[in-house]
Amino acid sequence: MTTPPEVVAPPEGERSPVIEMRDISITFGAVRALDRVSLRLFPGEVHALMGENGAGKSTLIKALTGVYTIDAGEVIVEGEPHEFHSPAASQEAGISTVYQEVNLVPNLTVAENMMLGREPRRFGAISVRDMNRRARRTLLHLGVDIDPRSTLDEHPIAIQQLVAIARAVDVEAKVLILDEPTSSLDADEVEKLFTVMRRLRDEGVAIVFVSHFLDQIYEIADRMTILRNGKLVEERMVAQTTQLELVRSMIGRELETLDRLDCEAPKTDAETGVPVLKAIGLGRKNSLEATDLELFEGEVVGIAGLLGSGRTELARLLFGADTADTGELTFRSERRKLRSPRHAIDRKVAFSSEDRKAEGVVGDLTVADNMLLALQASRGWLRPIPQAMRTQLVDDYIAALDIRPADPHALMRNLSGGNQQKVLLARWLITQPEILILDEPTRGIDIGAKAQIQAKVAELAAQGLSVVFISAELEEVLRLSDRLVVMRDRRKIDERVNADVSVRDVLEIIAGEAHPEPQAEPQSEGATHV
Amino acid sequence: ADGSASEDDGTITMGFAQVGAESGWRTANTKSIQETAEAEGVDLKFTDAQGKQENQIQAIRSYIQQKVDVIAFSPVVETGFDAVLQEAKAAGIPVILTDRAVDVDDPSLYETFLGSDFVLEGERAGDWLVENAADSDVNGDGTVNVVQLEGTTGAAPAIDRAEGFAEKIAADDTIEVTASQTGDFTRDGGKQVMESFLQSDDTIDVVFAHNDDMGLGAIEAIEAAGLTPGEDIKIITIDAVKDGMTALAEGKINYIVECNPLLGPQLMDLAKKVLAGEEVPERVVTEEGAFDQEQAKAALPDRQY
Amino acid sequence: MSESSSRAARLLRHPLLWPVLALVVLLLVNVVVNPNFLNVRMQDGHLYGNVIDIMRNSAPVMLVALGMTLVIATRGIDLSVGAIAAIAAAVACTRIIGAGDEAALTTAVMAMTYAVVVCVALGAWNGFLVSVLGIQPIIATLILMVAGRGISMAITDGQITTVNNPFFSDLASGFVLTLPLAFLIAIAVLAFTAVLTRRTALGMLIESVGINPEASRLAGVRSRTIIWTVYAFSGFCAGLAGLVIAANTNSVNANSLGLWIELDAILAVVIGGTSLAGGRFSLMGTFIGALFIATLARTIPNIGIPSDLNYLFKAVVVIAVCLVQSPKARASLRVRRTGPPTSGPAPTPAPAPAPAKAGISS
Amino acid sequence: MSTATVNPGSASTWDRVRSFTPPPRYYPILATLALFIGLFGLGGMRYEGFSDPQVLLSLLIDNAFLIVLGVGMTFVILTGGIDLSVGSVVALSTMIAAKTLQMGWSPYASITAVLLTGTVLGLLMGLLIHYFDIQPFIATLAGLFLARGLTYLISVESISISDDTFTQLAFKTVYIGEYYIRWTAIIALATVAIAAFVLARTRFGRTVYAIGGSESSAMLMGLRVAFTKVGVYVISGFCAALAGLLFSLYILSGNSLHAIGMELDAIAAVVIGGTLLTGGRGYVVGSLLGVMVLGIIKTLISFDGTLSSYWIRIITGLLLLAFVVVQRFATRRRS
Ligand SMILES: Nc1ncnc2c1ncn2[C@@H]1O[C@H](COP(=O)(O)OP(=O)(O)OP(=O)(O)O)[C@@H](O)[C@H]1O
Ligand SMILES: Nc1ncnc2c1ncn2[C@@H]1O[C@H](COP(=O)(O)OP(=O)(O)OP(=O)(O)O)[C@@H](O)[C@H]1O
Ligand SMILES: [Mg+2]
Ligand SMILES: [Mg+2]
Repeated sequence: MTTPPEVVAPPEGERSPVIEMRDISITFGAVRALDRVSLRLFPGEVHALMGENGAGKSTLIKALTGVYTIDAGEVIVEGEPHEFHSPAASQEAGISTVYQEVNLVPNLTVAENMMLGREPRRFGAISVRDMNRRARRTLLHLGVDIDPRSTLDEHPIAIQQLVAIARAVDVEAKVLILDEPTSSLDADEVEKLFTVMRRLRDEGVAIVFVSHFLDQIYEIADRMTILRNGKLVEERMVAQTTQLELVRSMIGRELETLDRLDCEAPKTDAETGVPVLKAIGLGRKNSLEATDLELFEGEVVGIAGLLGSGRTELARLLFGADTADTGELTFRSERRKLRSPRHAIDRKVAFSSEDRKAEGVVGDLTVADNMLLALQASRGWLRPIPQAMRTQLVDDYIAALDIRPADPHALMRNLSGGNQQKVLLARWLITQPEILILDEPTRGIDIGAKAQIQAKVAELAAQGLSVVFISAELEEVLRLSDRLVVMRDRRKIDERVNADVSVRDVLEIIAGEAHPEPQAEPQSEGATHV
Repeated sequence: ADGSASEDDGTITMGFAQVGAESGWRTANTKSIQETAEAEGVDLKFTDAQGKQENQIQAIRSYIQQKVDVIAFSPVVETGFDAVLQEAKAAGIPVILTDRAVDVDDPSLYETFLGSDFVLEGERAGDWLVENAADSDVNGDGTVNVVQLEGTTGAAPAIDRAEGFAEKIAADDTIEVTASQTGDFTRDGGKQVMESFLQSDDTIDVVFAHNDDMGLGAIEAIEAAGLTPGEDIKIITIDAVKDGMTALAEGKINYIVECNPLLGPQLMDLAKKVLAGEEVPERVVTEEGAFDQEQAKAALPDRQY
Repeated sequence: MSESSSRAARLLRHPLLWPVLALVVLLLVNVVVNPNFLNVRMQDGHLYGNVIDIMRNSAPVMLVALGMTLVIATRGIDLSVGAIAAIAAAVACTRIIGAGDEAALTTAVMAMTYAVVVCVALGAWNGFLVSVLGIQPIIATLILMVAGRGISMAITDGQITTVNNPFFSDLASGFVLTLPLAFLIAIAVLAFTAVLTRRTALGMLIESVGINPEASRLAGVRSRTIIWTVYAFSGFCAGLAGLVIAANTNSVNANSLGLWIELDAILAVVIGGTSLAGGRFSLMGTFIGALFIATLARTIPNIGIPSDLNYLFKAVVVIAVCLVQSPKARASLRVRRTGPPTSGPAPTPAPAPAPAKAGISS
Repeated sequence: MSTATVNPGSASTWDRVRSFTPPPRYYPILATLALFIGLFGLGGMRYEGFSDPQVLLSLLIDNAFLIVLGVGMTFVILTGGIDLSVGSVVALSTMIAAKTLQMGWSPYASITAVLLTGTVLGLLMGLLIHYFDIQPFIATLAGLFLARGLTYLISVESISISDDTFTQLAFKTVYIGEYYIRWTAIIALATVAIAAFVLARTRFGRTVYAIGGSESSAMLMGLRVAFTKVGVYVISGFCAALAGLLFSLYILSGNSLHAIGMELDAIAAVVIGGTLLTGGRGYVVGSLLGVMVLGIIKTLISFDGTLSSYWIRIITGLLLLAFVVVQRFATRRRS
């Protein structure tokens, strides 16, 4: 974990920065999101922007690219003071950006999403053939093998994220900004993204990279700027910073809870008890082949698999978010067909979706309303939650999950991505479920909070909560789960008690199944070409 | 226009494109035509244009396609029927206009026009007021202050009635229209506008409403203001539908100019004449009268609509 | 000192500030033209004056707009309210006429109850089309908008039906505690709606469904029931409005009763600050909006706008109100007044992009 | 599509035709088309003279203006907006044409004046909507009042058009065998074709869809949101003016009461044609079909001719209901 790859010394002194942001401040109402923050970007470097959730990373990026108007401070582009007034203007100046939430249009095709605004034309008309061909080529570079003519919303969030990246790297840019591009990607995709990033860096592109995965930072970044609470902490060379120093800079104190989980993961005897949830032959046309699953009280079942392996689909079927075509579900001893999420919620099942923007956040409501939504929905509209109880619950969870700003009346859409994720987690914990299905719950969550959430899950499991845990980060799945389900090509291929399974084992299980089927995921085949 | 089809099987097929069903007057008109057609064995094809000229033109065009013997319609507006009338002429189908005229360059495009003269109606209302000017100056200030409740802005009856009325009252310079506002031919509209007039002006002597409904609305507003309609404020309206006649007989309205909707018999008569190849006059004015309170009491029992 | 300035700042940011201001300005225009405009006197034991008329005349639009507010909050729209109002009036009037004792209190009550029940059913029908069949609201309610007129004409046989029932008439022309009964009914429905949505969780759930339907579904919100309820409620409100309109003239004209009232109601909702894209709604705003529209209707004859200029006047007023309400328009005005922004206070950031997909507008 | 390659020899054209399934995004349009044909067949069985191809051509002639309105409205609705002003702009256009011709302007000057007015009105509304953040419904409602008000300002009474160029254009028919069509219909179809091309094959068109999908994303993707959003209202204004010209050719007069509520017909046609009011999905060809469906419902009723005023409304509503419900079920299977 602490093996920083050798990095070329920064080209400081020799070359001047392509972009320099000096003493930038931005205020939203009473919130000072950025307070005299500076950033220097040199050509041919990967520059990591580090900080906790809500530190101001995304805001800094949006300030640079003209989404927000800067209150004070100046931006210097290639030696000249210059401020962008719209994303279009920054794009024209050679800044290509992937913003944090997938900002594509769901109703158009993948190819169109990639090429919008710069479609290849023939005789003045867009050439759909050329467009699709070019999109496909770019996608294949990233290891994504999908039909560019399919509409974007047919694809899971991870693919959408890759499409957004493909759109950004397809242009000739001087600066490439990637705000948490890897939050829902698997190791393979990340590796492919890094290959592309390295190539671009070598060509002289300046890259801004945001990620909460420290390993990724150490693998790819040369220099970094660390923010805390909207203020600049320092700028450092990655190679000269240990992880401990970095974390301390980011959160302002030592981090204790990081590696303490495996030791106290509770064990349950799955063999004797009655499962709280049992699925037999659960399946759905075109998305999941018949799958069996058992979940016991107090148990954490991790689901491992690569992108598109069907983990999300399984979770959705367990929750009734989609209706299953085949199979049956048994809750304790009650057999039940789930026709809508309500049925599952009535059986004390909770589900946090991987797509928080489309399926979680209710942006124009307050943090408090968002937190209490599921509980209120299950109580029915005639029984509002009493005021005292509201305040109590909301304040408790804001404190427990360290949500910032700690203001129950803040609008949800104004929260940073990671804090939104915490609110959504709180939404479900408040309902006191017996079964908790978490699909990528730590997506976009900073390192401190991730440990907090993992600890919380472990703690709840110890109290008897059953958890289904899905994450693109295999280590995390392994660390938390008592039992491991491995999926591939939309079906379950293996199941292990997680006492002695390692990441390598899981990868072998997945690879071992990889008969040379024509449909095999291209990602898993090209995994070694770095 | 030889009416060959009618000779084949003996029955006449008539396509009738009505304006709509926007008022009690209009439904009475429709009813009269439908009932007469049935009584006289005319096969009536009926459509209701819902107040839209384009619907009416489409209906007429479909009558041409269905090869009816004669087409009759009450134009939504006076202009713009040239093209479709030429198609009808080319197809040899005679056209009769009812209720409202059309404004075409070539008078041979239609056989005859049966209906009221809106300007004349306004003139009659004006005449009565001039004759009764002395009586109508209710508050005795030497001027007769009239407020006018107009019909739908831009509608032919509203324009013509206002014009006829204005022309006649010009003869007497004690009569003055002090306020005029559209009430859209509805009771609710008439009431709301009248309420406002009453609030801002307490010298109103006379209300002239372009139809009975607005007059009836005005009555409600006047009563709500604590005044007695027909005495404290005189009311003149046009149409003479049953509710209006009742109010007239009760003394709440002072004078109503009739606008007769019962065009059915005259229309069927004209249609038969046209198909038989007889000469018909270019303009047939419907027989209509006007009522004061005494005449209304006499006429009310026979009023059907 | 600082406390009073912060209170002023809070007032300046209050969402109802601009609608109220627009209403006040409109009233002022009337007073300038007619100094007696705001005068109110006692007559026959009740208050009488322009203001009282405005209250009474605002009742139908207010009622319809209250229902419309909730529908709009769920990202819907209800075009059928005018037709439903006409049906309510037609049902009530024909029932009153058909009853044994046309002038009795029970006749009026029975007829009105019957009419309102029919309207709730019609609203529920709209809700069924929208929530169960998933038809787009505008087209689902367009069906009843077209057919409903026909139904109400069929009920009255196309005739203007006049009724003589003093109790029915009181619905629009009666006074309680010197105030118009119709207005008090609208206020009562407003209060009822406010309690229904804000004292229960209904309001929050409606907003949640309107802002992000999919997230709400996954959170277990019964959006189907909510949408159904909201349309039924809109039918209820439209029915009441129809009764008030009919009572106002003691008659029903199936063809013109409530014609285009949906546009007025939507305008009232929007002037009140509720976005047509769904989500957060303001009942008080709708209340002000409806008063504004009734005042506007009174302004036209009061200041003597000729009939053929009515529309131009309305256009100017609507544009002015919208501009006053638009923060962007105000900001650009301010910039022009105070010169270039460099010297002034820190400019506000560009609005953050809405997280969810923008609906009709954002 | 990916099937049927086991035996290349037998994979005849017929097989490919048989196994062809259109992409789901075309389902609403195909359903509309199928239902339209169904309605036409129903009329043909019930009413004599209905199955005449001329009935179809007459539908095009009688609805030419509505088709053009629908085209403009499609652009606006695809961005997630709405334009309520189009009916009034049609009335204003007929009035400007009639008045200017009456004043002795050349027909070309008159046509230019009409198109310019509509375009400028559209531009104004677009600017209000985009730069002042006024909801489209309200901005265009103000536009509705404004255009109608201007119409009254020009003249309260209706004015006939007797200009030679106009009348010739209005009456000129093109014969296809024994059937005829008028120039207005051809202009309308040409508008549809141009609009379909613009939407499918230009950056402007694709941006329209992108804005409808997510305006904030489109903005972050650096697309020309302002230009496009204002642009669709300009297009709608232009189309409304063009529709107004077609309407004045249709009725050869200017009148302040024309086209009241026509915006609802246009919106209904667009939505029936499968376009989502929330934006981002739909095609102009669908709107053309939507207009034809509304038209054929009217034609069915006038061929029947036995319905009273209120049954006409009820039956229209019922047919509309049957149509949207069937269409809904036909397209539902995809999800
Ligand atoms: N439009 C807004 N209105 C008000 N506050 C905002 C707005 N946008 C961001 N903020 C606040 O600014 C702060 C910085 O947010 P930002 O999104 O930049 O964080 P971040 O560093 O990207 O965090 P994360 O890792 O969770 O994405 C947060 O406290 C957030 O609540
Ligand atoms: N709405 C959809 N329409 C068509 N295919 C879909 C749809 N949703 C998912 N799929 C496909 O189903 C497969 C399983 O997707 P799923 O989202 O369950 O994968 P996952 O294992 O959860 O991966 P991820 O890590 O991306 O969430 C993927 O190949 C995806 O392309
Ligand atoms: Mg962020
Ligand atoms: Mg997933």
